[in-house]
Amino acid sequence: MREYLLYLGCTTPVRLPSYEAATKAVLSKLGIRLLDFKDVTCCGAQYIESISPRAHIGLGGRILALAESQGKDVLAICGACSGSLKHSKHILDKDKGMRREVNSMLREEGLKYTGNVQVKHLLQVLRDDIGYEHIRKAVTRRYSGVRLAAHYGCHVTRPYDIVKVDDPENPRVIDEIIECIGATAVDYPDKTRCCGGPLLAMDEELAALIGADKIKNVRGVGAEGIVTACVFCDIHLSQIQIGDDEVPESRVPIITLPQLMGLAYGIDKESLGINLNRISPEGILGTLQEGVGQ
Amino acid sequence: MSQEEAPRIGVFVCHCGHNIAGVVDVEKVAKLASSLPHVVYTTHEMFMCADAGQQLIRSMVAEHALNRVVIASCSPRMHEPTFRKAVEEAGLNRYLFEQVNLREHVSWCHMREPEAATEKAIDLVRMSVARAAHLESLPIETVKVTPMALVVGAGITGLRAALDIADRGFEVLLVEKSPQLGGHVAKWTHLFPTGESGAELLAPLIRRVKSHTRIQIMRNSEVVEFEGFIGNFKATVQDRKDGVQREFDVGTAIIATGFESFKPFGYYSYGESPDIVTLAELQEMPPRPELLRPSNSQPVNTMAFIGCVGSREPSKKGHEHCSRHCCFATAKAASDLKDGLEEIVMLYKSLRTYGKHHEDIHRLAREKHVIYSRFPADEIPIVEVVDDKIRIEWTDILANKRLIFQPDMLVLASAMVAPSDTETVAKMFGLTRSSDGFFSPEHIKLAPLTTHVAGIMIAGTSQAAKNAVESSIDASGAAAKAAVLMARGEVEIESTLSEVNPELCSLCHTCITSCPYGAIGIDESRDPPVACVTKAKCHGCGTCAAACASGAIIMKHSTDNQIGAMLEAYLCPVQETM
Amino acid sequence: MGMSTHAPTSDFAKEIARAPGGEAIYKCVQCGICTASCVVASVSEKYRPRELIQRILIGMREEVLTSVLPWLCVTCRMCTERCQEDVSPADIFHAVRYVAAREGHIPSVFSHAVDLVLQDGWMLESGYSDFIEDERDDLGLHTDLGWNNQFVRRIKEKYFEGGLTQ
Amino acid sequence: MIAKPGGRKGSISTSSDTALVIGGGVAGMQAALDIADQGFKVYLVETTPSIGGKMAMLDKTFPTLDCSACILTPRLSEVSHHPNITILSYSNVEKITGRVGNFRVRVLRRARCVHEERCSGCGNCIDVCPVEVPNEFDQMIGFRKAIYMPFPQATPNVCTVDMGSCIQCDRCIRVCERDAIDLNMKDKILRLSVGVIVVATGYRLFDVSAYPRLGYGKYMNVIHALEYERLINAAGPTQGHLIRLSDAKVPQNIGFIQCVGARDVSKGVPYCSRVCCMYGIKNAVMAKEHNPNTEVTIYYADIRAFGKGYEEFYHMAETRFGVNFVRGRVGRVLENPENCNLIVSVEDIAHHELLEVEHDLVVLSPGLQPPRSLEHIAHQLHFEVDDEGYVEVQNTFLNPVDTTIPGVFVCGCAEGPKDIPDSVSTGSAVAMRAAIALLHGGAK
Repeated sequence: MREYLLYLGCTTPVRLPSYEAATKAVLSKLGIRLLDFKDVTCCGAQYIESISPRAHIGLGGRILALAESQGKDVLAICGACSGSLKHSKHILDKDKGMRREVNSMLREEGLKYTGNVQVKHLLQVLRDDIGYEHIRKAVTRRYSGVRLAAHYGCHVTRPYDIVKVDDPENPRVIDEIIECIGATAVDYPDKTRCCGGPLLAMDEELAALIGADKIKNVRGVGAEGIVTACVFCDIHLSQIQIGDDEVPESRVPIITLPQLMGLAYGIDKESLGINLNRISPEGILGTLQEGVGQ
Repeated sequence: MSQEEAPRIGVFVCHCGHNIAGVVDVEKVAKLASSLPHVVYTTHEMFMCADAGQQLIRSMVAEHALNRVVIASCSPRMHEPTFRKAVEEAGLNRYLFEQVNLREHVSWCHMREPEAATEKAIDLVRMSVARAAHLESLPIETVKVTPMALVVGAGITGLRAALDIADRGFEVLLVEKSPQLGGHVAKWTHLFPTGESGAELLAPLIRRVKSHTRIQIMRNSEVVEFEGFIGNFKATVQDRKDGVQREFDVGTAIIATGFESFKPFGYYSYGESPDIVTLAELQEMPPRPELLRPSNSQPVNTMAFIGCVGSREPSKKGHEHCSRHCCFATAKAASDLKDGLEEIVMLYKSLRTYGKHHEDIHRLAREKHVIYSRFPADEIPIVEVVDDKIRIEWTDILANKRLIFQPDMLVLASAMVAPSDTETVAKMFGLTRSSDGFFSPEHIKLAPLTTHVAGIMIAGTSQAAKNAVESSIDASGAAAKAAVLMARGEVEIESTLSEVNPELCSLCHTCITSCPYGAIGIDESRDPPVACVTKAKCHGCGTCAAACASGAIIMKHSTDNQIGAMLEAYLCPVQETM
Repeated sequence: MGMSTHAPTSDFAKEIARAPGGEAIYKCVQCGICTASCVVASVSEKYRPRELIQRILIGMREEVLTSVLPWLCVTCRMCTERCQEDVSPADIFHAVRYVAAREGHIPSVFSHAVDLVLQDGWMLESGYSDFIEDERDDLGLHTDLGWNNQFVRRIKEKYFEGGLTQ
Repeated sequence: MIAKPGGRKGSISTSSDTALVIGGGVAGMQAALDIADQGFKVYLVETTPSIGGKMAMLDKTFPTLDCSACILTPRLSEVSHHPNITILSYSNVEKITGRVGNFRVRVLRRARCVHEERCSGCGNCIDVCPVEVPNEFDQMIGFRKAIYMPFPQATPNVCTVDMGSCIQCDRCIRVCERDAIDLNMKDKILRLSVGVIVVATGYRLFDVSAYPRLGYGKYMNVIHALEYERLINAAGPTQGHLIRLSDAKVPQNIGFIQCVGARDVSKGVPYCSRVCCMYGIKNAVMAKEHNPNTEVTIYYADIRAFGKGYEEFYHMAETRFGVNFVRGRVGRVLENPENCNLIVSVEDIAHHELLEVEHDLVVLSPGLQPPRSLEHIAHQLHFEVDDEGYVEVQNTFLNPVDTTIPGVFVCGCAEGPKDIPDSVSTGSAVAMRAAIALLHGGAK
């Protein structure tokens, strides 16, 4: 049974625990064992990264070295974290000086980064370790006729040369999985564009405009929900729809990929934290066909 | 066939795809043509010039015993040779073929009025059919080609061309105005793409040209007279020092007179400071470990380039064209010099590093932190010289910012223009010039190296602004064109010449003075003497025939009755022509 | 914009080129594909990545370092993927942020977030309420997140000379 | 011009008086003519059914807007009627051994299932053929029969059977009066011995589907330049009517996108393709010619109008024809599902604006790349190619058309992107170098 250390990052466990729960539930169903990854720090994405690139690599380096010490690869479900850890690994693998610098800091903890560890994002594990075929076969309740839009998350797919997840201009993994479990994946304008989340702290107004634009595009093609694979995107795309001027029924439900899959695998709503979703995905759930497997 | 035999005319109307048929009702034209006198066959075809069309001509001539062929298609400039060949293959004399231009003269210029266009097409066809009835076979004239080529100009183009022709086994006369060989390229002391100097680069070529037994080099010399016709030109070359003139018989000529680097007085304070130089002047500055300011011989620390100086200026004659080589040359100069300099700013209007490896050099310049700054075409930089300091102010549209730079030295990438004596050369060789001032080729796409004067080729920067590599390619190409003529040994010339009828000539000298080619002389052998035409010199322009008061001159293939028939057919369509 | 004049220099571009992420700045040929692909530019008139890069290239150091613009990039890297000269504006702006930070030009949200990480080892210590603990409990998730807050001390003294709060 | 070619001498007899020209495009044709006119024999090998190359597919040519077929056709018949030139069309060079003065070449003559010497190109067989398949010559927009002639002026003017789509109904055989069709014809191997070789393999267009962001292949109204050429060509699939493929509407607002697969380091095509700017402008002008009220915009990074008369043409396009030029590369193309129009995002750099422009047709201007076949030939002849796959020359300045192998010369786009006049010049230039090599066995 394939094992991964699950790197949660700062935001998921606090702001979107349902994503964490659903991931664990679904992956164990599909034969992937996730181990708690404790004693780690923030990966340094965005903030530390901007102010001290070396500090960023330092943080990432320790997380990776810690994983090495446990002889396991790392699974990150947050787009920013997966991108950041992959970036740190990329630098450490090509820049010997930086590696020496980091290892000197790790020495007293008895840790050492040698490059002998992989960082995967959820989408890679689903496609490469499990495979579409298995994902399809495991289905016990198929969705039918529901039109869903995939949102990948910029840091999940770009820069391709470093993250190596999917075609950055035309990503398919989420769409394929949506189809595997019976729903209909719909394309929409500027699909690969950012949700605006990373700008939230710097300029809430712009962040909202960007998010609203994405919601508009998704609504434009008549999608009944947005499927995410990044905590920031999920939170932001939900958040911007919650507001006085917004009519609840015109809101597009945002649901994480593992939640969507979990339901198709007969996992109960509670364990998937469906009730915690800011915008109720009942409309999507309604299309589940009881007892129809593959 | 005898001229008495009754004319049997075939009329072929061409659609030229959509080009003619899109405007002119070709079917109607063909139908009407069939009702014209002597016409025994008419048709309309998609492409008469295509093999299928030519095949059709051959088979219809045979099938209907046609002895005249009228093709209503495009301009004779385009396809006369094609169709003449076709009728000859059909067994007719090429002068029994008549072409009507329904494209340039009708469909293209009357696109928006199809009815009127069709009417005009019908008139033109009717006229040509009438003329065709009067066409006569003419003998085919050929002339020998003297196996020696004149190459004018010994820059990289002239040298390359001379060497190729000589290696191909023909004699070459290489005439160079200046004392040394190598032209502009030889003067480039540094900044040369391959790193070496122009002189070093050309050395092997010059060595071979000098040592070649078939190449006769005349330096300090220029062609002062050039007359004759393809295969049989006479060139008079004069030594610029002692003024001694020599005559040479040559079969063909390649004009490689090159370009002149524009001296941009009136642009960007050129001439107001010795530290403002053109790119050419920079390239000719003596090579030194470090670049020194012309004004005070102090080392140059900061430098600016300005592009498109005297180039790409709409409606400024001789300066409208892009000078092609400058963008790459400045990028090369900047990347070469940057190592020794603090700052180089490249002011450009647009960037044309189009050629093989050009982008490498462009990228290299940027990698060395040469600053590229784009200025608006309609708001060029202001350059002032205030107490010996150069001050440039301009708007960088990329940063949307007003910039000021005070470089130790300013280099102006000035235009490649046609040399000042180009008009004289053009007149002497009978060449035409394009709006860029350089010589115009026979066809801008498919015949870039030949000219409208058979036997005379143009190559390198005498044809247009271009770089040394492209010039060198042209050189071999033009050499091939010359070699083809000399290898053949003889070529055909037009038989559409004027002829004097001695019985009617009163030797009034009108024709002699009116002939632009000096082709008419006096035949003293007769009594009384009469005017006579030197066939090879006659271009068949018809001026003499028109001028002759006593109607003593016949312009073959444009005889009075041929033209009269056309007018008659136009003015009185109903009436049968005799 | 106001047309105050500027004297072009490549010093700033060289400085950025030496900072991590800025290496490729000289490759930019100003084609504008980054701006055309930029989601932030699509909602903000003032944000023009291409223009910002040219301003770096002509050496407008002060203006760029004190500007908020470099901090607006969401690092979505659409520009990185599309640039035909292999330039990554996102990484160039990271380099700019780094240089700006060294001189104390840091937007408060950034310095605040960094302070939190350097102090707690992660960002949301304060946000991790009992209420959320219960939520995790209901989901069958462990409530002790077990963050390490020791290593950041070393990071802090090595890279942040005792913190950012200027 | 007052002179006409005179009676040609027979071929000069030297150790080897024969040249092989690989590729029958405008450059290869020029090389063949200028070699043959000097009295040498020439084999002109072309892989497609007809010589003429890409130029035969073009509608008009810049900067004079000459109709491409009109100026090319005389060359086609000149080549086909030349006593010293043997056209081997529908054939491939398989193997080359030997050295200058004595190359041995194995040519595969693919079975065209029509006897060239018997076929008169009357086309009766084409009329009766029941099979219709997309026409490569029309960039798959139009259709051709299973027995076909790619274009009216095809040279040699004979039909070719595409056995891949032929259903062997024998209708063509029955209708052919000259008994020229033989569906059982087999490929033949031809062994040639030649003194020199001219590589004129031309170019292939960059595959624009490598840019998902530009929507080619996804949106019907995003087409590439060569498809556009066929659409505006009188002999093309729409008889020269410029229409949208989605709904046959006449486009009122067209956008041309430059540098697609050129000057793109990340796509492995770092260099400028030299011709795209000019053919882009020409295509824009043609749109205006077809319908003066059309809005036409060109999106570019730099306009590279460097050739003779090009800058003047560029200026005319802007001032007289009213073509809009926007400096800025396009970020992405989106489709408006309601009307299948396309929305282009671009920064108008000169005016400091970010634009979203709606067009009803978008034409991509692809860059040029060496054809795959060149790799094989380079391998056979052992000459060097650059990192992009184009032929390297011996000395850029002194021998710009000589490859690194004696007796092997290169012209046209095989050496790098070139426009027509530059290709023609190189064609004549190789003819000169080849003739010398034939005389001296490559000594010079």
